[in-house]
Amino acid sequence: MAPVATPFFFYMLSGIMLLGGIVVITRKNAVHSALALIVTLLAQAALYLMLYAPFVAGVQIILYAGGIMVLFLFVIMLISIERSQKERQFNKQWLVGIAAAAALGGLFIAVYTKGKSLFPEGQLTYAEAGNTQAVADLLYGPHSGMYMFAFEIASLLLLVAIIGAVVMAKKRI
Amino acid sequence: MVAKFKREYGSGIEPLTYVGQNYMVVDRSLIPEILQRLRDEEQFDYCVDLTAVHYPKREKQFDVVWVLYSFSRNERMRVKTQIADGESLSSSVSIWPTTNWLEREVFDMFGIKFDGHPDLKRILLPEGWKGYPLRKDYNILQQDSEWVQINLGIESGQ
Amino acid sequence: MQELLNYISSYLSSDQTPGGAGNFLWALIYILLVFAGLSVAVIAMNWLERKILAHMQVRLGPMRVGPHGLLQPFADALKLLLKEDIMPDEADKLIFWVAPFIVTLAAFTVFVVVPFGPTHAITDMNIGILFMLGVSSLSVLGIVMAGWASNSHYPLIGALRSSAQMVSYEVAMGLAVVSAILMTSLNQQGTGTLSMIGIVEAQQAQGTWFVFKLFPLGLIAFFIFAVAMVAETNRAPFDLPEAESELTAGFHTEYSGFRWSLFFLAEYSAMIAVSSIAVTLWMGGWLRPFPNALSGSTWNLVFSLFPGITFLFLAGMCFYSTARMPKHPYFRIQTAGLAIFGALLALIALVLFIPAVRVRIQDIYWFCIKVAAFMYLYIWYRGTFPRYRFDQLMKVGWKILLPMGLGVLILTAFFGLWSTTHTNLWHP
Amino acid sequence: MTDSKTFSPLDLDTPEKPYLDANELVINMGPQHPATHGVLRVILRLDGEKVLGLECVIGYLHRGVEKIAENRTYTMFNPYVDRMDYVAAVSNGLGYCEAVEKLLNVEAPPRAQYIRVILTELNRIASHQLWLGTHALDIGAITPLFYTFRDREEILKIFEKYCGARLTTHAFRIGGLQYETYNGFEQDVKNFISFFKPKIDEYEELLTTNRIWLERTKGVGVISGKDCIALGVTGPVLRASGVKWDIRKAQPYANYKNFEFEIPTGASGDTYDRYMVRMIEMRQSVRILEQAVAGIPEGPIMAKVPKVMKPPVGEVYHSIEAPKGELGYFIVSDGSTQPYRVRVRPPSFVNLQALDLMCRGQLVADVIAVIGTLDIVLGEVDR
Repeated sequence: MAPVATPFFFYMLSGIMLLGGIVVITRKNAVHSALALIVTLLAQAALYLMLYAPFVAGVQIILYAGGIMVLFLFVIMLISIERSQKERQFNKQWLVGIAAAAALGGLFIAVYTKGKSLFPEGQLTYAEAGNTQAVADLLYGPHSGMYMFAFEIASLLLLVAIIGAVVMAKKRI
Repeated sequence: MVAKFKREYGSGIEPLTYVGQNYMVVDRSLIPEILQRLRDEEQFDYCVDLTAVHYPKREKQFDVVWVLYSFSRNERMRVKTQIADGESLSSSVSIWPTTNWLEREVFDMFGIKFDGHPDLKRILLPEGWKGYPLRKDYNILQQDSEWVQINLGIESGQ
Repeated sequence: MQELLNYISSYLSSDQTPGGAGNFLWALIYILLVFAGLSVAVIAMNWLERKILAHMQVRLGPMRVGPHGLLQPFADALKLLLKEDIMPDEADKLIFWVAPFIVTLAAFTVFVVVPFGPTHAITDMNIGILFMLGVSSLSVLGIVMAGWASNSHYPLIGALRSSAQMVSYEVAMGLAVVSAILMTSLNQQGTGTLSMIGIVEAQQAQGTWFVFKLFPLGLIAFFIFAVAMVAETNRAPFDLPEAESELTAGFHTEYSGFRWSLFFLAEYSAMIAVSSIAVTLWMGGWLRPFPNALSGSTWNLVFSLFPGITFLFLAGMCFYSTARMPKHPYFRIQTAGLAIFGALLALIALVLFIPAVRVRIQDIYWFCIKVAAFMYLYIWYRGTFPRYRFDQLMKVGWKILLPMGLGVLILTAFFGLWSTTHTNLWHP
Repeated sequence: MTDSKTFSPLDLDTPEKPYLDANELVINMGPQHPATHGVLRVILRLDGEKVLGLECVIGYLHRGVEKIAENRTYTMFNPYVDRMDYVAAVSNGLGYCEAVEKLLNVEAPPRAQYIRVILTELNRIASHQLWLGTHALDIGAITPLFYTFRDREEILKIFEKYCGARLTTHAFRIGGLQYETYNGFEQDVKNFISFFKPKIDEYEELLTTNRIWLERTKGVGVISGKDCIALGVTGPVLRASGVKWDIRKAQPYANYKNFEFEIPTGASGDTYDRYMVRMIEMRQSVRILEQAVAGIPEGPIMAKVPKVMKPPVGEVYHSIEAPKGELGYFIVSDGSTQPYRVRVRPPSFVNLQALDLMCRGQLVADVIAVIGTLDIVLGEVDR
């Protein structure tokens, strides 16, 4: 499909993302924060779509917005909101936080000003039709399936985490 | 059985029969022991009912009645005692757990207190209601109009 | 005028979906058509559910508004729209307000990729099935938000149940879907597809619905999906999030009027959506029965007459009921209404017999018939089954469906590979 | 909850402490709740979905029946008893009439006895049908409700033809019956018997072997026979726990000793056993009906009772096997026309006490199942 009004959508989605991110860290109510985070994640998925990566976008929605955030909400809902609202929003590490933010900001500015020399400008190849296949090929394909082992190891790691959670949460096994 | 109790307790116990139904009038002080023995020794393991009757003209105003049943003997027995207004009885919840609510109901309706009841409060009427409806001096149309006004917002009290 | 007709017919005969062609006008028309059709389907489903359930339970169901209660859904909709919209004082206003819209949006958005025919889809995405699963998984957010924002115990428990239930069953559902997708790659090239249209075309190319593929593996996968989809849509016997005898109404206890009707709308369109997935993945989507075995122009003609015959049958039912209406002046308007409704159906049937129309409409018809069969199953379940308890529900999800799904997936991969490399496995 | 320490009727384990410091959820189930069968309020203390304890708040339907009795004559009070357990009004009437008859020292003539048994057993079936429908509805099966109501209608039609009322029948009078049976009464009962026999199979077909039904009811709300006796629980609940006790057999009243029937018992005392016991009880009631309708003798229907009843001074306790358990009347007479005191021993009230014990450690959904299986009628609990 030919791109339509790309700059407009890019800025709109970026704006939504930024706004969502700010809401996430400023809301006192944890449920509101989580919902703002979901909005951010959805906008991010839309950005992936704009990058012609529909598979990543779909996975983003399923895993983050549909799966992980639901579990987040699940946990947050059980916490007494009244109590958490009374707690102080900013803790004593705000100096470190400002430093980190400044460093990141500096990095962004540097990339923005000198980006052209740092990253060679390349032509974007539209892989819309074969995006899913391309991802699969890269991960498991016969020609460049170099990430297979890493992928499997990562899933093993997740399994360890799950078992650990079960062990910690259950009294008797 | 009744004869045995009569022998042991003498005047504190009086076995009677009316239309083929046995009951005994027991002195208030003997009640806990008699009830306990009825369950343990005579297998009256099922307390059918517990209730009271109000005789306002008597000195000891209340009859408290236990209706007991024994599964092994297939026999019913009523135990009756008389207490005055303001006196209390010892609770039989530890003997028959079923008397928990029954004692609460007797308290609710007659104002008879049971010592050692785990949670003696009104059961059918709301908390804070004044008066004990099944006493004879409580008129059938009477009600705690103050409670009704406060809690239900009905001015006339009806 | 002629140009316009030419344009329309040339578009319809092209083999692209509006989204795929990047045609905004057609995309818009299709969106409107799909959503209008969906609304009608929800209304019809509402009436049918009450009628069918009633007849299963030896009663009549709605009989007052319109003949045989035909106008009951409209009366209900009107009532719900005019009803006072109550918001609890302690509720989280914004979230309470947004939640039903999220549920409804998620349920409706799914239909963007549902293929009613090879060209009758709003768009054909490369990741169609993934998109469907992703978007339908968003509806749980709305339910959780609704339950939490009501600031009340029953909705909260309903929301907790709902989120746990939907997340659990998505796993089993996903495994079943993956095994169906795996089946699309059982061809000479060995490449599969996630596109909804591609999946149906793969079934046509392989000459079998995936329910019957690698028997009984396809059937088991379909069964897993069929159970999981009932749980996903919170319907009996998995209707714990809104179990009325336990939680009054679960997550939408505090909702009323318009907002409640949105939940209702979302529930029914979600039912239709998951049924569409099931039909697309396993039941051959828009394909008519035996497209390969009974091909040829005669068979094509016979099968293309089905839509018209169905509507004629419905019209006949209407006329029969009209004849059986009580002959009393009080029922005069109702009798006339029923007759008019029957005539309308007969008219539609006649239109469906026009050759040009019946060829175009056939795909949609078969798709809808298959989905309707699933809808009937939903109603049947509700009339028959008691409700599961929460721990039993989890047990079914995690201890039965999930291992089964994994097993089916592995076996499908194994036998699929075998059958493509040793093509003469079944005919040695 | 008003008090976090709910009393424990038996020496129960203290409620299990939640492992994580999660908030205990206190839920008010009722008085307006679809599954509390009227106006029962249950305060549930939950850990997630697990019930740590519960407390019943009752009395919303309290009308002071016992007080009314003291202000009415013996005859005038008779219709009031129908309003207690309104789904088994005939049984209530039978118990009251027989208790007063005992005080008066009269006995209803045999023909009246037979008709009383027929109507009471019909009423037992109707009560069990209502229980089955609502209980299944609570567990989520909608359809049995409509089946049972369809068939209950046939019983109510017989009641209506006999005495003009369907629910609160006031069918019996002290000393016998007011009305002779209408023409075709026996035939109607016989028709009902042949109509109803396959219907029980129909109910059982829907539920007895249904997997979900089994999972929902087996092992749920278990109560042992010992606990039942200690808590005074009677009726089908007691029998399902393995205690073979039915007042109709143990201390026969009316003329139940003339009829052959079995007392069904269960083994494990769970919800499924209680379900089965009631299903078999319906079949046994049909059996009694068959014998009773075949043997109705001719004769008077009213014993000789004075117009103005003045029972001698004394007191009597009489109990019958109502559909829900032991329904007892304790009547004290002071020799006047009005009873000095009428105490009703309601089975539902006493059975309801066992709810706490039966629900501990179960899930919320089980509370619903247990309330349904106790078969309480709030009109009788609160009186």
